[in-house]
Amino acid sequence: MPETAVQTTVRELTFGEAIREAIAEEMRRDARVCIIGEDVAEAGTPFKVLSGLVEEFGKQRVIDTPISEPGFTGIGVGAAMTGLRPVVDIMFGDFLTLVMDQMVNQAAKIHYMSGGTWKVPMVFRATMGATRRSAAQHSQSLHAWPSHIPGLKVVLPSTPYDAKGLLKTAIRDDNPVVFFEDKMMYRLKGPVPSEEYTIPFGVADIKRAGTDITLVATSSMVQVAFGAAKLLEEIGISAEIVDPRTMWPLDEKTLIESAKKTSRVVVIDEGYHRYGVTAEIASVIAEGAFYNLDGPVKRIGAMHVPIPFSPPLEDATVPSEQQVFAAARELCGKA
Amino acid sequence: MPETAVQTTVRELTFGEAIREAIAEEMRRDARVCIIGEDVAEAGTPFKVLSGLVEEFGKQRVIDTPISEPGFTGIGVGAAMTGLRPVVDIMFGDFLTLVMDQMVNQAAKIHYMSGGTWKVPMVFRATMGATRRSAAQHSQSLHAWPSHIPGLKVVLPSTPYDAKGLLKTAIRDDNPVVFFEDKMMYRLKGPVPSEEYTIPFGVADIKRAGTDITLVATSSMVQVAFGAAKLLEEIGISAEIVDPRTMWPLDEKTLIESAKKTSRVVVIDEGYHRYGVTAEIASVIAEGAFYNLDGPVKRIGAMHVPIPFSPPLEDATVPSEQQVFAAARELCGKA
Amino acid sequence: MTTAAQRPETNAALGKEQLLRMYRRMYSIRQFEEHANDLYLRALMPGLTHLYEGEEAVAVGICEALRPDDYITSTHRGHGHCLAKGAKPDRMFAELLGKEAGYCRGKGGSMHIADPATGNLGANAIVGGSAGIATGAAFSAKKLGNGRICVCFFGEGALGQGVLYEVMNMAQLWKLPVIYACENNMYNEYTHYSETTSGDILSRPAAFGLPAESVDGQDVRAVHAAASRFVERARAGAGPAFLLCNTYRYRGHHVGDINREYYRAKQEEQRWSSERDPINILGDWLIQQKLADSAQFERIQAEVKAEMNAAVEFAIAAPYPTVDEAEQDVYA
Amino acid sequence: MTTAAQRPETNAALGKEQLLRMYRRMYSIRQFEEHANDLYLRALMPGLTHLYEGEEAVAVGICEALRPDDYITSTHRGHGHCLAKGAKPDRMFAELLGKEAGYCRGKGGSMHIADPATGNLGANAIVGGSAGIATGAAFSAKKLGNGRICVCFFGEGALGQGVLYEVMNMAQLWKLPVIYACENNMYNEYTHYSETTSGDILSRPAAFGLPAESVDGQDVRAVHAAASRFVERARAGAGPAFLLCNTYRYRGHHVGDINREYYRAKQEEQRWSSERDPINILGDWLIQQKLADSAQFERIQAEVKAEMNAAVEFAIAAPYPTVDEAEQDVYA
Ligand SMILES: Cc1ncc(C[n+]2csc(CCOP(=O)(O)OP(=O)(O)O)c2C)c(N)n1
Ligand SMILES: Cc1ncc(C[n+]2csc(CCOP(=O)(O)OP(=O)(O)O)c2C)c(N)n1
Ligand SMILES: [Mg+2]
Ligand SMILES: [Mg+2]
Repeated sequence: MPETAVQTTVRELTFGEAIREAIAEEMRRDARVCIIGEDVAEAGTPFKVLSGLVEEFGKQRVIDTPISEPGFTGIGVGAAMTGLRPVVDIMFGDFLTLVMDQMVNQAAKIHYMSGGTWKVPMVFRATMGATRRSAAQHSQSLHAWPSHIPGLKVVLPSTPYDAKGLLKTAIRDDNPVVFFEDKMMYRLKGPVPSEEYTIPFGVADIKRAGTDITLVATSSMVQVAFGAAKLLEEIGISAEIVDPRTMWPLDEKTLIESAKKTSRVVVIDEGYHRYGVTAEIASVIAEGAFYNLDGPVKRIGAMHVPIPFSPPLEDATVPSEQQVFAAARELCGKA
Repeated sequence: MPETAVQTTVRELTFGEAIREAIAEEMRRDARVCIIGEDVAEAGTPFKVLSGLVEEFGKQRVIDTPISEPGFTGIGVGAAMTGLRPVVDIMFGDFLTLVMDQMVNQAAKIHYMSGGTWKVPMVFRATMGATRRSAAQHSQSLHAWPSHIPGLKVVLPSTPYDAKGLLKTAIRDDNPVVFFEDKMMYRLKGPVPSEEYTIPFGVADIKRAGTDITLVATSSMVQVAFGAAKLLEEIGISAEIVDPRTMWPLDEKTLIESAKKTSRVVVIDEGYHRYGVTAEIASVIAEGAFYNLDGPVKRIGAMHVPIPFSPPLEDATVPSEQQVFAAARELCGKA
Repeated sequence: MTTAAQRPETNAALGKEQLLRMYRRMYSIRQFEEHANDLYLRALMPGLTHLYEGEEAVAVGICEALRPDDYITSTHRGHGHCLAKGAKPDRMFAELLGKEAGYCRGKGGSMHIADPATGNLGANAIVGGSAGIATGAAFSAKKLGNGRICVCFFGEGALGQGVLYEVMNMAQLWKLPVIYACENNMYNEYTHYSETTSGDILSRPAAFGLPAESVDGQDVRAVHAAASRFVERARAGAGPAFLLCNTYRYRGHHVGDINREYYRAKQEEQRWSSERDPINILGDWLIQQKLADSAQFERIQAEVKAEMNAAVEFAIAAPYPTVDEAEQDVYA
Repeated sequence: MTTAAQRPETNAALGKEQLLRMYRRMYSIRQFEEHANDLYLRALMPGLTHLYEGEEAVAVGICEALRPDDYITSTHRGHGHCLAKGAKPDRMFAELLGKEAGYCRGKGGSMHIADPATGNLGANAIVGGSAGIATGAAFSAKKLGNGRICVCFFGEGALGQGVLYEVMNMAQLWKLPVIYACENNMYNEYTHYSETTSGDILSRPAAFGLPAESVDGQDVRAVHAAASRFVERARAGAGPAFLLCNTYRYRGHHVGDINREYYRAKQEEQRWSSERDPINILGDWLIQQKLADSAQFERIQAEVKAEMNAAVEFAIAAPYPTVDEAEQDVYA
């Protein structure tokens, strides 16, 4: 039974476990890697993603901070410049609002402003994603902001496999990297080989091959795209799912090639719709595949409202399979 | 000589004077309007835009603060909720990094989170714009960030006339409005009638009519577009210049109509190129005018690098007439 | 920093009626929170919520010193402040369940209840996030000369947020009528405050020139006395103050925080609830002073229970907002 | 908060050589700034710059107490810190003019000079913006056990930024080897600090548990003595400290701030420069102590002037970076 034999060699890990494993491996490999954030030690974060790390690496490397996002992020910047490689934990991505100065005016610019003399090798881990009934200040997906800033790299993994490989790359990168984890995916399971691997930045992944339409999707929207692809398949439309994986560097080539092949594109992301990352991705494709497109690039982001608490309202604000399905069907002229 | 008679009734004011006049008029009209910020009183801001206001309205309404952007912005939010209409001064737009929590998690969301019961009528005035030799932390144009946030309105005036009319509208608006002033335009002169007027949000202005190509330009880039239009005229290309004036609400209709008419579009903005406002504007046009476009929508933003100090480098990072001209010429097949 | 001995007991003359109202309010909060927990356990409440049980004397003691038109700002652990300032339990429960009848039409949920009618500027899910708002409300009150004051409630965890120091500085410079009420329940989520707080807490506001006192947060009369002095002072134009209320949360950081032994001992929890319960402390004192008897308490308890049961039923029966409401209230 | 009387004079034994080096350094800074102003007036310098004249004793007194591999962070008014830590004037001037030979290849300009070779983590144009970085450098030094310390220079205006209190709290909790050096030149741009600063400055760090002292910032020996004690203490693992240096900037907030009478009187400026000049104070003392004579000073001055003239000429003659360099150094 060779089939089951193959299955047993590939472990299944949750998204959260993959992240923990990536950090643990890098901390074992490199003594300079440390974790800074609120309730990261014994509590292992409210999401339990870091559970066990303080037991292995000690309080000297897994550092609980006061509730001082600007301050401890700034400490992370200084520590990164002077020999450590901090992984700074921003419990809810909504709190990025508090660290934009340290991230954008300091971390992102120091290498450039210093003429290339100082480096800032640090990772900002931040959560994103709605539908946790956490309301407007604990549910945002603000990755469009750092994506706009030269000097930062921005990562949005969509599977446990990608999360682990990309996070290891992030920790080894000599630049500030902002790493977004959809908190609703922490329990999502997927294959993660036990062998060491990393995933390079700037390489989009074709999560599903198809011929009729390209669904560009980020983070948890890849799952939504899979759902839509199934529905599309039922009506004879073959959807290709492309996950850019890093917002910056952006793998324009793969996006444009897929668009040229299918001639139709829907871009799906959980950030607010307006001036979100779908706009950049759609523009890049609309320009790069201009002469091959059969219809306009459609964008689906979160409804452009603060995220409401009430479940029926909140659910309505997040892109859904049905929405993607309808947009794709219409683009394919089957509406 | 009726022509000169007409000319004398229209005053010329600088961009800075127009802003001061807007605020002064609103402060006279409405005792609830006050100014909060660093060095806004006797100093009248480092750009002297507010000179004279403390003399007229007193220190009770023109309030010098400590260097505490998060704190005084938060005070502005609370004051706006409870009966005042503060105009909060963010000396350099780069310092928006420090107030994103107050602006985005508080001001923008309070009306919504409270189910429509509390209102936050306040204006954030922030500068933008490079080429002042102020380097990476004093030159950014970060308007893409608030434009991404539901609950905020975002204004980028390009002329003294627009600055005055839009700022008066901003002060009268019951929502938080972020108002960006290009500091390199403060001395730009233009006609400003002495009669009272306001300009509604969400209405783009066709700054120059044309037939062959649409140049969508914001803030100081309108001047750049005018320069390019002149160069284009010399080679027989008639450029229409459309200034959206407000990033949100965005006048999609006028943008799309112009694009349909000319069938070619270049979007120019001084924010960083990637994930900037040009992406949203280009996507909206590429979708809305899809079947009328002769070529892809071209975007020109600031070079995607932290803004360098050295003059030849800094100048190279900002969109130029020549760049716009070249892009437009190519789109028109005259390259 | 004055000590208790130096202070005149300004509420010595607290009437029996007011004392019983405070008792009722504390008991209402306790009952409200029990129901909230129950709604969570019964999977009727979306998401999580942060309970105020054990801390009732702080909200009640302070809000009893306020006028109805005075302002408060609140926190993620805000039900107590909200009720103490006069909000109705039915609309609060409706909000917790995300219903249209809630204070925020279901859009805010537990962490964002706001109510202009009772001067409640809103709970806030950003730790320290309301410090600016509270100071701004005091700024308005001063400019408009309407005699209002504002109380900014926050947990000791918010001492970590720099914005607090920024606004205390301005409040003192401008003599704004704002009282910073720090609820020290000893834990920032799952971390003891001693691991996150250097130096002496009261020295911090004092460094900015604010009068600062600490008070037994389990003794509602003591809280009320201290708050009343600061409220009077602020209303008289003498500026801001800082009140440190030492207290304890009986339950987890939120309703889902059940296994807490990795960060605090069961005995500690038991000691507080058995020896330092604010409702019992007031009740015992009232009996001792012969201002009330247990029958009176039982009557109050029965009334509150009936009110809370009805409120919960109202909320459960209430409809959700319709989906089109998601796009309403974005702009005024 | 100890007072001067209690302190041992740890630098009583300051050698003549070191004293003369401090004299030379202060004079170098003065000359550097004169040239910077001149370059501005001659329209050879792009943009504006913030001059350190009058404050020289602060940077020199503190940096003389540091090891070459210790760190500093600096401000928009950073030339003095930079020179005091050992940077070369020629590359500094080149940076001020935006030339390729500058410390930042022209990309940073006056407000962003940084130099790993001298431990200079960089000037910072965000007021308070380097407080985190400095504390982080101390965090590294402690974790890596390399014995380094970090000095965070900032103006009294940065006392308005909350992040400063956040990092002082952590520095004290974690006993980090960082010294917060507050340069109180009495003005936040065009506003007197008394309008922006409530309470007592030294009480602020003290509230977080940091030892805090104030010192005459015009007396380089006093600055050096106080700094040395804090440096020793930090290096010994006892944690952070706060040094308040009272000083004055002779010129405008920046080179373009010429008409200053609306915010400060000419007499005040004259009093400081005539009575409280740090170079004269040290010079007079050296002569009085018979450790130097005016011929020695003249020689030093002539040497410094020659060095500065050459440095300016170097910078003027140096080429600009080529335009393609704009896209370099964005990522490491
Ligand atoms: C800015 C910010 N950082 C982190 C959090 C996550 N968080 C929610 S409550 C909390 C602890 C708050 O502790 P404290 O202020 O003492 O209030 P308590 O919960 O004890 O009432 C934390 C860290 C948050 N909501 N906001
Ligand atoms: C966050 C921030 N706010 C405002 C400014 C504008 N600004 C530059 S210097 C300055 C005054 C700084 O005063 P102080 O800290 O006392 O330093 P000094 O200039 O007196 O040396 C201000 C307000 C800034 N650079 N950064
Ligand atoms: Mg607490
Ligand atoms: Mg100063």
